[in-house]
Amino acid sequence: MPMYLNEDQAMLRDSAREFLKSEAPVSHLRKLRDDNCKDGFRHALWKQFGEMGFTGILIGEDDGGLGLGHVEAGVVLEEIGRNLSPSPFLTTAIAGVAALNHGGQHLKDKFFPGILAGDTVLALAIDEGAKHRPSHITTKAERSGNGFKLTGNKQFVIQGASADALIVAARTAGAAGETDGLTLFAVDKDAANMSMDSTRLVDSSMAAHVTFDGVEVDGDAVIGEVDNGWQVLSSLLRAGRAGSAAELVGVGAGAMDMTVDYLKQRKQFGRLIGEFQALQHRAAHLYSEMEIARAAVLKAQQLLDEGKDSAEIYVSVAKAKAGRTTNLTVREGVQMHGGIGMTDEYDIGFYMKRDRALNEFMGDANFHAGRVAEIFGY
Amino acid sequence: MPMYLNEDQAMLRDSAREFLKSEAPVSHLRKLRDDNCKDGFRHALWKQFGEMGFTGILIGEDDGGLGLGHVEAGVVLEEIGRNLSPSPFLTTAIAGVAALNHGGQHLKDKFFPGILAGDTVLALAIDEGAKHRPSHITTKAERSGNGFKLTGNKQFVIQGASADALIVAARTAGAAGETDGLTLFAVDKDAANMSMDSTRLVDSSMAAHVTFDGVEVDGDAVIGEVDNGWQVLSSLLRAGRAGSAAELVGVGAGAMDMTVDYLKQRKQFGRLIGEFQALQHRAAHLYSEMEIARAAVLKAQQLLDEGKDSAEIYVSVAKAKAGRTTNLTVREGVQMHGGIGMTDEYDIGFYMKRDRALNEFMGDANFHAGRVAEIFGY
Amino acid sequence: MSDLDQFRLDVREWLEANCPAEMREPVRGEDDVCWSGRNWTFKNEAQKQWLERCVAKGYTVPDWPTAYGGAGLSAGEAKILRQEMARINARPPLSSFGIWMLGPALLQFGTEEQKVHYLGQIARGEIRWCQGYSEPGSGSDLVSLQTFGEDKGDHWVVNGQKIWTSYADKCDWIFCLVRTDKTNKYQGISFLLFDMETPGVTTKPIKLISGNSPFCETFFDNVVVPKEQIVGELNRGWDVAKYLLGHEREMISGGGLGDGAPSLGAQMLGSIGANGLGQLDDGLLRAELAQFDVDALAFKAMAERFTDEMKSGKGHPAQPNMMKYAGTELNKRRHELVMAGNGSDALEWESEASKGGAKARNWLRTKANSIEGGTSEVMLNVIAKRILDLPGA
Amino acid sequence: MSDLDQFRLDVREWLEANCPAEMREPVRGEDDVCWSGRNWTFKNEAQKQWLERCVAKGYTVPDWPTAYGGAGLSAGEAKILRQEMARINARPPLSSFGIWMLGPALLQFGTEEQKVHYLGQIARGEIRWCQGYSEPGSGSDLVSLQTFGEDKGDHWVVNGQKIWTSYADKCDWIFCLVRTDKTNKYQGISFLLFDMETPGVTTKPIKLISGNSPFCETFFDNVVVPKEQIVGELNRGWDVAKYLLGHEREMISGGGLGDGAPSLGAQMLGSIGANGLGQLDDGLLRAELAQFDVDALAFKAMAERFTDEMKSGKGHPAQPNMMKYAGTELNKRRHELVMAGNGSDALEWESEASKGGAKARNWLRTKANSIEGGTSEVMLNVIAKRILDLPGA
Repeated sequence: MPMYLNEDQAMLRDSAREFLKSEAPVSHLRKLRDDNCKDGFRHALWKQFGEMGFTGILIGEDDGGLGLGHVEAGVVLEEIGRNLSPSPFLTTAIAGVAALNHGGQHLKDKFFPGILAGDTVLALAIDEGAKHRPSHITTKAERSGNGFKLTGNKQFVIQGASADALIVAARTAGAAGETDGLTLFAVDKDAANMSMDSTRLVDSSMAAHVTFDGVEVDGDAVIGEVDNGWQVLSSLLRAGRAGSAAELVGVGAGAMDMTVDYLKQRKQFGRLIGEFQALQHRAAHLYSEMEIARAAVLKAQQLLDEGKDSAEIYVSVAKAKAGRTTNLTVREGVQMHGGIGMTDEYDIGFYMKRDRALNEFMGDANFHAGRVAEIFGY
Repeated sequence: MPMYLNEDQAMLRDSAREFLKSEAPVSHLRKLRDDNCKDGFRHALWKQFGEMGFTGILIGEDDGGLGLGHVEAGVVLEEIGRNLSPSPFLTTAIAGVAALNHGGQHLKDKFFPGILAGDTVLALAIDEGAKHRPSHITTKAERSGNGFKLTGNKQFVIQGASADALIVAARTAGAAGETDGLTLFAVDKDAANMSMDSTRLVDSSMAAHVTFDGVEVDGDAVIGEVDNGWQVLSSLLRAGRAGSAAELVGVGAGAMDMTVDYLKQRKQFGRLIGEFQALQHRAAHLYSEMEIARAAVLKAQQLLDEGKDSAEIYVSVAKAKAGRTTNLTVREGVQMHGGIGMTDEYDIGFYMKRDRALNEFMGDANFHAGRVAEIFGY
Repeated sequence: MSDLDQFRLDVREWLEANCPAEMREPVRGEDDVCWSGRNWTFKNEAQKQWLERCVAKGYTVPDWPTAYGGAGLSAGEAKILRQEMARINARPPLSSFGIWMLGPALLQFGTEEQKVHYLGQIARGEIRWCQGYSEPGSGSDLVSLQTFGEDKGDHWVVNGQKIWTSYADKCDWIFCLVRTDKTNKYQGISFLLFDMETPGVTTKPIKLISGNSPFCETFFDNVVVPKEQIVGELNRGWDVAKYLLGHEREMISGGGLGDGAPSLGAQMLGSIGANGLGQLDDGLLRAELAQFDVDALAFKAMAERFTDEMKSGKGHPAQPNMMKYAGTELNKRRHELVMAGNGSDALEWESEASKGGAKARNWLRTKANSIEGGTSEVMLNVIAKRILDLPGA
Repeated sequence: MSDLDQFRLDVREWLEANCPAEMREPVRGEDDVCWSGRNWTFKNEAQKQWLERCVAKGYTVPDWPTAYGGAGLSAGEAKILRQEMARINARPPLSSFGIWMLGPALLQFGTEEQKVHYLGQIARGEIRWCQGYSEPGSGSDLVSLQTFGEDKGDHWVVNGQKIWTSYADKCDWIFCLVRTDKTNKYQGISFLLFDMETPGVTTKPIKLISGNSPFCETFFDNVVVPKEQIVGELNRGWDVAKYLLGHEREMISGGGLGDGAPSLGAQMLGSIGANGLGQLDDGLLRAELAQFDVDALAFKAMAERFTDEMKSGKGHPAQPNMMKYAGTELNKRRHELVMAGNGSDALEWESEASKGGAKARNWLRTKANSIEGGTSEVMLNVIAKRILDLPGA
């Protein structure tokens, strides 16, 4: 596969770019925040995602989807990042679907039509501490009748309070730190004994702390095999990490475009500030890093789509590189904007906030660089 | 103690600066290298160090020395760094004397007169692997008659082949990794069953691999107490690390001065390259880092002289900060010089080489930053 | 026993007797700072008591002359006072732009009458000052400012707009750069003082990315300023401004010193946990924290050196620019690490657990450190020009 | 099976049959590189055989037309050949400034006669080329060069001096920028080719900080160059030079890819050892290595993307400058880490154990990467101007 978008992918990019720029630019996010929107996204926009076909990218053609891959998912996510468009796309249509693709047909039949229509929203209940440590899951799922009873706490469950179902990682065997003994469940929002405490995050998204206090689910809720959930979770994480890396590249690209534009407009000392060589060199360095990050992300997506083992390491490379690069870009963006960049009125701060949350999502740059070292055996 | 040199210290700096600039500037090192000098330093210069009184800085007044402290040692070492003057000063008069100050009067009487006169040279046999790991010593010292028998290998023994005696850390009890059970010895150069393989290093200094194949020493050779050598070794290391940090600051200062001068002379595109803002900002950043490194080094020295516990952590802060800063400075120095900086004919490369060796000496910046984390308990 | 040793004992005793227990807690946020002034409400009795006792002793401005409300301490004594206050974690009794900025400028450029009047008010915490420097078109290029004071004989009539005026909506008086000669860029600016309640002065808070509004836009519409309210000579306000900026930079640089805890890394053990070797269970974050702790401790040594050198007249006069650059960049890095170390907990923006998003808001606030009071880029320009003497800088 | 799949099988089979075992070892140093040329001595029979077989097949320059000694491969085929050679670690049969730099320039600007003549020689490894660009006063500011060719009707007489001429003392011919019009800075330079054995050409090796001398000073004293040995038009050599610099930058950027081993960190387990958790027993170095491995793998993906985009005409024409910048800075970092990871062993300069100081000398050599072929600063200038379109850049 050549390392650039083919014609179909380029068309998809163009249509996603046009759609999001028109329907969900940064002003959309700003309004949603100022309205104190309790979902953190607009259901109407999600419906439009369905109409555009985006929600079916990872759903197989047999199930009514487009049967496309992670490259295509990334194409849409980069545009989402560029516009900071809030939606359940990454959690539902990418990570959630990647998990459900391991599930039985009954689960696909239950969720895919709603996702394709832009109705259904899924949330991911994976994290239990302040930092992402997916193998350290302690939430228990004990056998109970025909099903299981879940007990434990989750946090950083993005859009949890707005979701129709949660994908929950729980331990049916083993101990924290082990990858064996995990099982993934699709838990309906109205399950008894499940409570949520929803709170706004720095990037204006909503995230929930979820308490499972003996939540009963039946056997049909299991995604994949009991005790073998690490495989399902790994698919979910690979998709979510590659996807969030792509979104990060979009966030960085959007911030860089704003900043480079500003350098061409703002005057100080009688000159455009973009004429100052120190700023030119820093902007050129950012360009270089962003190009490399984009290449790393595309490589990870291609390897995922090709089903290569090396996808594992490249997904971490992509998340680490995109995370570090976009973080640098938004910091430089605010600094180069000077005082105006510090004001809420101006958009660059939204990019900084989104970067922070996306960097944390599914493991930050340090987590993934550490993973690269582990995979390489040092 | 205020954080600047007092009048006496400033006078010492001025005289060290004048002396070294005149007697041992970079051309002195270059000639020594081109002559393929087998010592890596000139004995005649060492003699002059004695005449200047430098060699007695850490030797008590009762023993004929100046009874000064680490601040004064650092004053001389910064000038040594600035001129890249090769000498046994750091190993002999600073680290070696710091160890011998723990020894009995017989050891002081044996070595101090020669050191004061600029005759005696000591070398440190501390490292056993490619990286500095002082607690991992495995060289054995077994009881044998009235004394001990030493067996093991050392490397990176600077000026080992030119030394009158080696200060050797060996294990009389315990296992690698433990700080208890070490003992320090002063071993004469002509001890039987000791062999040396001397080799030139990148910075034109000479270092030896030393093999102890059952080297017999008598009880008088023990510095301090048997099994309690960690205390002696710690003094030696604190002195050597603070001293090498001071020398690093001098290396960085010398490299920066050369570079800033070059920025004011070299023309490209019809302008002095020092007019280019990107280079200005990088030079200003270097200045800032160098100032901070110098402050950290002075703080460490003052705390050592005051006998404060916090000296331990500040010595590591100083070595880490000076190491990282001077490394950045020499890299920027070569880059800003462009092609001419790559030529052997020009001096800036000597600074880069010296930085490399000094950074490695007694623990590099990573080692010492890691030590800071350990001392803080994380 | 030397005089200084005796002084240390006296200070220690005085502090023990006079510094209330509540004032020996670290400053945890904006809320704990005592700014005082006409409209001030003390947070508690201890805050009031501590200020009053220090005012009586001259300890709000210990190295100012006693005639102006200070304690007249020597550099050595002042350092001992700082050390002893730090030893018991005593909070500053009074935080004030008057102390950090206007005061030093008045000491240098003010008339004797101005010193007695204004410095006394500052020392006693009676007047809270704000600073009118930046304008919308004049950020880093401060000297291009447009606010104009028309000469009306015994007063000026000032019209124009300032921006980034810290707490202008809460302050009593402003020290303000005003153009008084349109024909001369540098030598056409005067340094004026006036009451924020003067008719024609209005303020509008600016909402920042942190969600807070520590700065305002400030508008002047025919504001009358009597001629005696000028500091320094007519049209030579830029000299005063530059001098004052040095002190502002010195003050802002202190941010890099953090909250007084010696190790940021050790603070993360709680949120991150330790691995089997007792090290922070995130090897790469641990490495970043260790590098940070090295840099922070080194900067702390530099701050001590800087103070000692400045107080004894040894420092390079442009050194505050270096301190401002290094200190603010360090502080930004500190808060990036605080965010990383606290993971998704620190992303919360409104929850009770996060104290209303305190970590995230503080983190965002620090991004202004390297902009306000002269950007990092301007600091580097100044170092290149004034310290390194690079051409054309 | 697609044509490309078939091609892959054919290539694989051919390589299996034709690439000698000795040529399937990684290139460990300068010594293993085959430069060929008039004065070349093959290191061993395998090196000679491998070159001859590739020449016969057109595989020294696989994507050049067969008429000029290439194999005429499409972009897709050429990529497959590269992949298959990488799969078996096959060494490049021929390394050559002719292939990387002069060749592409001739393909673009040469006459048909020049192409057949010079490209054929390059493809067959008959002539080893060096490059005469920089002069003592013209480093980054290349266009200020002074070497002058005086017009003598059917030839020029060239006088002047070049510097940083790679292996000039070992090369057969030079492609050289010569001023042919002193009145026009940019449009007064011509791109000339001439034999290094022409009377008046002398070279003097420059000793570098690594102790090696890969570069020379080259002097021209009344060197006669026939008029037909110009590439492109008279006085328009700068166009050729710029085009060629793009290819040079592309080539140098490849250094960042290292020796083909996927992880630098894993290579350090031997020298550093592991702790109780199986991690490198130097947590901070491990962190630096992990960050490096991330950056190196990301750059590897970028290099693949760059090649694919360039071959299909999609890349930004100034992209080679970005690659050169990023690749050389990465390579410098790699060698800093190699030095750190090997501690005092790597400091040795002459010992047998250190292979004559190979690590230290390689490390020092890399410092030139970000200077030769356009400094990192020039690369950043070009990106700012041509890609970001920043003003006045």
